[in-house]
Amino acid sequence: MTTILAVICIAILVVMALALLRSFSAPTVYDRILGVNMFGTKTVLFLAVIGFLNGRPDFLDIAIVYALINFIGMVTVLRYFEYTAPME
Amino acid sequence: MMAGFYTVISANNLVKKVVGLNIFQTSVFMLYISMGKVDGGTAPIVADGVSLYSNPLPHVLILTAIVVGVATTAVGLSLIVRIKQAYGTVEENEFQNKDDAI
Amino acid sequence: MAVLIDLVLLAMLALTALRVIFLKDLFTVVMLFSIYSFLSAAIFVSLDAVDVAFTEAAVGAGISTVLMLATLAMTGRTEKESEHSSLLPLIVVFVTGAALVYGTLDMPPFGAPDNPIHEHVAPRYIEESPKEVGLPNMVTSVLASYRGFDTLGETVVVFAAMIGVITLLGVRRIGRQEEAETTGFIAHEVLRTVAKLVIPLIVLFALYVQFHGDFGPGGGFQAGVIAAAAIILYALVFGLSPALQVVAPKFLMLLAPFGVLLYASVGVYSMLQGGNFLDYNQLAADPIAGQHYGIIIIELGVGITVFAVMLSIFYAFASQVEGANIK
Amino acid sequence: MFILDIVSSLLLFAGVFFGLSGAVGLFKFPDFFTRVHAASVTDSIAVLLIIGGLLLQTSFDLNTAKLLFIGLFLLMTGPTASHALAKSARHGGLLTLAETKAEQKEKAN
Repeated sequence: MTTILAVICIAILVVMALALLRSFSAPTVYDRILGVNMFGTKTVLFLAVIGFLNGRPDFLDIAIVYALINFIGMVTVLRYFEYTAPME
Repeated sequence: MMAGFYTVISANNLVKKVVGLNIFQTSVFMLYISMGKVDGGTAPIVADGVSLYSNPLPHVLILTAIVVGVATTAVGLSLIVRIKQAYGTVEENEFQNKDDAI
Repeated sequence: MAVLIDLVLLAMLALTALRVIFLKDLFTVVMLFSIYSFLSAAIFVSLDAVDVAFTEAAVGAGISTVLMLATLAMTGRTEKESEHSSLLPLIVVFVTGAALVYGTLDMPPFGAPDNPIHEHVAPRYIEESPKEVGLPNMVTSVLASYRGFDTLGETVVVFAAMIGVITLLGVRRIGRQEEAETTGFIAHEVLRTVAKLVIPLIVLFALYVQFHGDFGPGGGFQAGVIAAAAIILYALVFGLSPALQVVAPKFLMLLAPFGVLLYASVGVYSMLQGGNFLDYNQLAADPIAGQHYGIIIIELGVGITVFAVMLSIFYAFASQVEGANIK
Repeated sequence: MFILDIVSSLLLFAGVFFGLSGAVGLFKFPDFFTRVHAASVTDSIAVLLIIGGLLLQTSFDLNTAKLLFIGLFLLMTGPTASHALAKSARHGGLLTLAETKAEQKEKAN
C-alpha cells in the first residue's frame, strides 16, 4: 500500500509541476489564475495523500486550511482584479 | 533565498521589494526547520507507538516569527500606500527624484 | 522516497522564486508568491513541522496575499524598467550567498539524531513536556508554557503592528449609497450563495483549531487568522459596509487589547497566587490541571488578539481601496 | 482488508489519471473557456476519486470526518471558483475560439 501511495504522491507532484508551469507562462492572465487555482487543489490532495504516506493522517487539518485559503485567494484575486488597469 | 535577497536589493518597485523580503524570510524559516528534522522521526505530537520526534524548539521559534513577519509586512504595505498617496508613485527612483526636486 | 519528494518541492520552490525576479507584472508576482507560500508550507509538512506549515499556509499564503493584492489595487500593477544597472546588486548577492554556503558547510549532517541542536534543551521538552504539561502537542506546550514570555511579547508585537497600520491608514467611512453600486460581487449569484454556505464552515473550523490546538496542530495564532479569513471572505463577496456592520472596527479595537490583557492577567494572577509570572502551576490545586487552564486561556487571548488585528488591518486596506476606486 | 486496499488504489489511480489529463488539457486546449472546462471538471472528479480512495484507508474516526469535510469543501468551492473566473473572463472581454474566428472573418471582409 505504501508503494502505491508513494506513486500517487509523485503523480500528483507531476500535475502540480504542470499547473505551476502554466501559471509561469500563460497566454492570458485568466489562464494564470486558473493554473494557480488548479495548483492549490492539487496541493490539498497531495497533503492528504502524504499524511497517509507518513502514517500520521491526523494532519489533515493542514489540507483543510489549504482548501480554505485557496478559495479565499481566488475570490480576492477576482475581486481586486477588476480594479487594476489592464496591461496585455 | 538568494533570489529573494536579490529582489530586495535590485527591485525598483516597492511592492516587489516586499514580496522579495517575504521570500527571503520564508527561506530563512526553512533553514531553521530543516535543522530540527530528525531522520525517521515524526511530528512532535505524542502518538501511540512513536518514540522518535523531531525537535519542537525550532518549530516554536519559527511559528512566532511567521506571525511577526506578517505584521511587519502589513506595516510595510501600509507605508507603501501612504507613499503612493503622497508621491503618486511607488517606484523608488521616481519619488527620490521628486524629493530632490523639493 | 521522502528525500525525492523534498527535492522536487525544493526545485519547484526555487523555480518560483527565480520567476518572480523576472516578471514585471506585479499581479502575477503576488500570485506566484502565494504559490511560493503554499510550496514552502508543503515542505514544512514533509519536514514534520506541521504547526509551522499550518501557520505559513494561513498567514503567508492567505493574509499576506490578500493585503498585497489590496495594495496593488491602489498602486497599479506594472513595474517600470529599472534605470540603474543590476550588476552591483548581483555581485553583493553572490558574495553574500557564497558566504552563507560556506557557513552551511560546517553544519552537521541533515537529519542525524545526534546533532548539537538536539542535545541541549530539546530532549527535556520532548520527554518532560507530556508529563509536566500533560498535552500531546509539544509545540503548543513549549509555545504557551515554557516560552510563555516570548509568546506574550509576540502578541504585543502583533498588537503594535495593528496600531501602526491604523495610524497610517485609518478606517475610512464610506457613504452607503455609492457603495451599494460598486462593491461586492453583485453579479455573481453562484458565488454569493456558496459563500453563504462556506463561511459558517470556516468559522466552525476556526473554533475547532482554537480548542483542538492542544492535541493536534493548531492554536490561537492559526485560529485567529482563519476566523479573520472568514470575515474577509464575507467582506469581499458581499461588500465592505455590510461586513463593517457585522464586526465593527470599534469593536475590534476593544477586542485586540482585551486579548493581550487576558494573556497578561493570567500571568499577574499566577503571581498573586504566589508563583512566578505566567506560572500556570498555581492556577489550580493540581499542577497539570493548572497548566491546562493556563494554556487554554492564553491561547484564547492570542486567538482573540490575532483575529482582531488581522481583521482591522484588512479593514484599513480595504477601505483605502474602496476610497481610491470609487470617487 | 485486502479487497479494500485494491479498490482504494484503483480509485486513487483513476483520480490521478483524471488529474493528469486535466493538466495536459490546460496546455492543449485552444481557448480559455475550454481550458477552464478541462481544469475544473477533471479537478472535481479527481477530488472525488482521491478522497474516496483515501476514505477507504481510514478506520471510521475523526480522520474520516476530516476527509469528508475536505471533499465537501473542495466540491463546493472548486466549481464556484471556476464559474466566477469564467464569468469575469467573459466580462473582461475574452472570446471563445469560435468567436475569435468569426471576428477575424469579419475583419477580413
